[in-house]
Amino acid sequence: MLNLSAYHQPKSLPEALALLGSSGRALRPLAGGTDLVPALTKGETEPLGLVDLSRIPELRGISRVDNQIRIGSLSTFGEIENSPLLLAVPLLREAAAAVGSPQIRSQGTIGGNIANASPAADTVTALAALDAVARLESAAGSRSVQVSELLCGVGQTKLLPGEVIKEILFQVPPQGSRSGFVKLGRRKALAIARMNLALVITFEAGRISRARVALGAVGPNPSRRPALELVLLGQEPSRTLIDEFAMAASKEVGQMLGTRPSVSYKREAVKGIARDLLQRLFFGAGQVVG
Amino acid sequence: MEKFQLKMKVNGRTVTVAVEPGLRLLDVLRDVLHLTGTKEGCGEGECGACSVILDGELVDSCLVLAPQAHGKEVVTIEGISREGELDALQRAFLTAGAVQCGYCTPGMILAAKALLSRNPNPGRQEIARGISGNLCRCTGYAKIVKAVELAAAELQQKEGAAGV
Amino acid sequence: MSETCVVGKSAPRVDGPAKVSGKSQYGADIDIPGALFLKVLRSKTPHGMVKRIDVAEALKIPGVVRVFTHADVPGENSYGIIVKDQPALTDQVRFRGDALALVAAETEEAAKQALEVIKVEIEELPPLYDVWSAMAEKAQAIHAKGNILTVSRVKKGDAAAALRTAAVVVSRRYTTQRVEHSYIETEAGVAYMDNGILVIKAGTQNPHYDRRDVSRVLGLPMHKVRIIQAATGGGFGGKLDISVQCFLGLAALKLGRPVRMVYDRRESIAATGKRHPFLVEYTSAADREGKLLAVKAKIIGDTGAYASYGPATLNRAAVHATGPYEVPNVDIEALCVYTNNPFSGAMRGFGTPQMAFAAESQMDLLAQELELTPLEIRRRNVLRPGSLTATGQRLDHSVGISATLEAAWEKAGRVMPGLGGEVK
Amino acid sequence: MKKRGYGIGSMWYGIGSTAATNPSGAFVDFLDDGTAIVMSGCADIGQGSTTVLAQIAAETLGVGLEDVVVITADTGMTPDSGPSSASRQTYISGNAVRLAAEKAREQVIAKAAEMLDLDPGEIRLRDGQVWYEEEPAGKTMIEVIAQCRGEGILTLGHGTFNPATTKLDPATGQGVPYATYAFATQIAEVEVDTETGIVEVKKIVAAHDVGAAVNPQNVEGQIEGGCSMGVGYALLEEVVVDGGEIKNPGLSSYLIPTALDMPEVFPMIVEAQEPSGPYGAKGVGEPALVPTAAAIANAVADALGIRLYDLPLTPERIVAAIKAAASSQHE
Repeated sequence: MLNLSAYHQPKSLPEALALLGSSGRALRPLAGGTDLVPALTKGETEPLGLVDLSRIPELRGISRVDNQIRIGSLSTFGEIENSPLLLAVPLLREAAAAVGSPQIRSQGTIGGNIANASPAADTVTALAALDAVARLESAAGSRSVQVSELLCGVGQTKLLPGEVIKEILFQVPPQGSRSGFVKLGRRKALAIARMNLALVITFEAGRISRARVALGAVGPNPSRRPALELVLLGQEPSRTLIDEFAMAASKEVGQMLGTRPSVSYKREAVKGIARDLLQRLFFGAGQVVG
Repeated sequence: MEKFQLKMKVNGRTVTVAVEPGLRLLDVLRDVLHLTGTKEGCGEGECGACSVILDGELVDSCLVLAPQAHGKEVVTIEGISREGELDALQRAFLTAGAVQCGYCTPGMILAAKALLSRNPNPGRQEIARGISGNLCRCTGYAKIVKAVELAAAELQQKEGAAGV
Repeated sequence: MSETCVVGKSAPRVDGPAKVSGKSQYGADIDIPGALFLKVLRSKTPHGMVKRIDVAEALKIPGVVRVFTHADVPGENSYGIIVKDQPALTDQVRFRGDALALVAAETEEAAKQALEVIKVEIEELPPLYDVWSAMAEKAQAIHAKGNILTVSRVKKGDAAAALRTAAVVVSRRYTTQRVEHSYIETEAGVAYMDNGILVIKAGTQNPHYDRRDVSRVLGLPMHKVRIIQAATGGGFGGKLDISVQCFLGLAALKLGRPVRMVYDRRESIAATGKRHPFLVEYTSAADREGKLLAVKAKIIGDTGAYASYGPATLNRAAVHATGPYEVPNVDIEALCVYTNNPFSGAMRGFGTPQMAFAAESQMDLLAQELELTPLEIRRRNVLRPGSLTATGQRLDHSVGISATLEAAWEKAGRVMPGLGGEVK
Repeated sequence: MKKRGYGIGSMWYGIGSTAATNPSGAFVDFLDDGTAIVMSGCADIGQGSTTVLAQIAAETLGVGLEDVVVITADTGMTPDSGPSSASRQTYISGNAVRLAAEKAREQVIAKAAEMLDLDPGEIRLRDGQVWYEEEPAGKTMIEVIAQCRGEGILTLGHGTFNPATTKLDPATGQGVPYATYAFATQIAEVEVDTETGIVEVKKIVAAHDVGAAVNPQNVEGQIEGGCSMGVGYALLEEVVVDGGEIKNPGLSSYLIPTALDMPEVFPMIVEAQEPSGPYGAKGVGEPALVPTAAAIANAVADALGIRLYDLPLTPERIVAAIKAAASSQHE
């Protein structure tokens, strides 16, 4: 059993913010709990007080107004995976679907995924490619920060004491866009990403007019890779382009990982996942040789 | 610290218990309510042996703190059969030979139940995905997938008969 | 009436209904009112002599009833199915995971807290982590009789001569990894005294062996120990050894109160046996027609800190080293070696999956050299009625290897369209 | 690039402990109403031995499966049946149960022969009836057992079985380590991504000579389960030990296959009857796993034209092997 110093279950956001704001860092927000609960059980995190955010309606729900999508931070991966409002952003649905297991997807939340700041967070890679913004709330007020700006290291965020992620906002990619997400795991479920890749490509007159490329698990946090976006910009989809992109991704991963032991493998492996995803986005399927 | 007044519905019955808030739902089910059909295999959400259905969603009860279940409805393996009659999934697991050591079985059946409630006619790949959070070391999953197919077919047939 | 009525039918499992309804009682499910919780303090040091265990602070924790150490073991403080080399509670640590102290407490929390405050003084010895340093001449002996526990040999014909004259000789080195059984149920059980009889209910693969070693360690006559197998959530060899049984028995016997314990996953992995990692140097020889002439292999298995089923594993590996083939000249040597690693024991296959990896790779390599297909080289060598095995046993009946080869090939041809009639 | 390959793994496996006595005992109590209780020390850990022993007892006694209850693995009540290991319980404890049931049956047959004035050698028990020359002989088993009870005879039987083995010569290993062997061949189809190094096992055909299959569905279940453990052994699983310490002591770090990682497995039962086995049976528990990793390793070598000599075949090792082969070609 976990030894908790306090447990609160506020019914509204102001109530939660008041609790968190007055506690210093003694209270910690609890979202789905899929990471926090086992960490507490295993004694990896010091006993603390929890503010359970699950009863706060302001933190829930997925909506779309014009081209802007809003995802409440307590939305589960399962809700994201299955939301018809998110059909326009396959990369995010695919990223949510790639998380853990059905159990984790029905309990774990996108806000938790961000705040946990894992280098391998699947939805965060997709959010980076979407240039998503997180709206943060505290007793002192609210502010908006790019999701990728909010993260500053393994397990580290720029969230201030008493601040919670209220919602995530992003623009639906322009007409003519295709997007997708691919994950390299050690197995096909219940796996942490060893690498993940999210792409949004917009076509105009057969050429790529806009590209967003984000990589996860090759640095402290998932991030957009402008150098790889440049490889795609202005090009027509082709097998040659896939090869060029794969080589560029390999170089990028090599630079990002430097002398880390995983570099020799990941530099090669990124080519495979890049090919899989681009073939799917360009031509709709993979191919088998041999 | 103060105990948490936990009120929830378990297998259709309302229960109210004062618990330490640091208790997991799994501990409440097993140690307080003596519903030991829900198993612990890893304590970190990696094996699914503790799976229960919480407000219609499949969850690992080792990852849920007791207060998180407050006001919600929990279904465990003990709540699957009605008046001693085995449920279609339970019967299908027996017919298909989907049970060996049986330790993953309660969680598997609940995973399958959650899947069928959402998708009454799943394909093999969808079934495999639906039970992918539940580890089984004995069966290689083949007969479990088969059992879910059998149960789905039976439920579909009943549905059809009832519909006409 | 030669037709069978019940045998040969896919009867549903007799234990199925209880299992699908969650009613089967595994070790952790047994309700035993008033039971004390047991927890084990395990060594973080790999090798050394225990000088002192101070339990005074632990006993001050409310709810802690008793802390046992090696000094409290009433019988012979050693168990093991083949070699009695493993203490229930030890005064000499041989791996990171050895049991140093056993806490009995009114609550699991109190028992866990007690583990934090038990002070153990250990005089460290240099640890040996690989089989080579363990086998070195001047290596510190982990057990009294030295670090090479057993050597199994299978010799037939004249392998050296055959290797000199064979048309094709293939020699390779293989390694295999340490593997965890990963049964979904961790070790768990309860114990209580019933009218002078110690009753232990726990998951196990071998209750009658458990009785022998519990009786030995506790100094009880065998008829005063009753082991009842609780529903067991998988074993795969990992529940052949003693795990919770001696702890449960010791506490129930000494305290006269019912007790229970459950390993969490971390303890289950850290404290129980693994599949042996193998190192195999394997040489095979064949004539121009692809008939095997000789197999020579040296096998080294790391059994870690304790023998467990190590000698049986290496012995079986030696006996099965040729694979299911007729080989006239055989020279196999298999060594079972102690190290300060977590111990290895029985796991599904007892050394034969390791050897199958090596032997079957060798068959394909020979086929490649001889420009035969993998199917063909196997066809030419499989054991048949009348064949002699490596140990000189004549097989007279029920030799189905050829039938499985042909059946699998035929089926593969149908379900694997890409196979195209030939494995390259 | 994704490359496909196919590999064969064959195996043999001696049933029972190696060159060691490993006996099993059983008791059978044939009850007044024609039902029976079997007592066996055999621990069912999920492999289904209790069901198999019940089938063997029912077959031998000529009653239905529902008429048999098997009490297992309680040292206060059941005889020693040895460990549930070495794929031995169907063969060895199955034989012990068969022999015990035959003893109990003999008494019923002897009494029936006496009551009906027939040759006991020609009498069979089946479906609760006494049979003679393929016809019901006019007495039920219950009537015969009642007659036994009336005369103070309990219809009990005990059986023990120890496989016929010898010790092995310590210098040469020559001898008879096992009374019988199971055999198997598995064929694996894999697809290897040459860049990610990921091996996907697409299909496994698994043909197993188990002797007579007492319960075919159980045998298939063992084969399918063995294949999944074999997939894990070949590709995923490794207890990482550094400085004597296990670095991955949890199911989040020690990974076994999930339902999505399993290929389609085609189990095939080959029944080379074993004369010394209960109704011709041998065993299957361990053989199910033994050749899987070997077949997968051979399939990976077939796909890549490069062979790996170290298990598990991790993506890192595969990528490294491909790179090494490429650079040695360039030299």
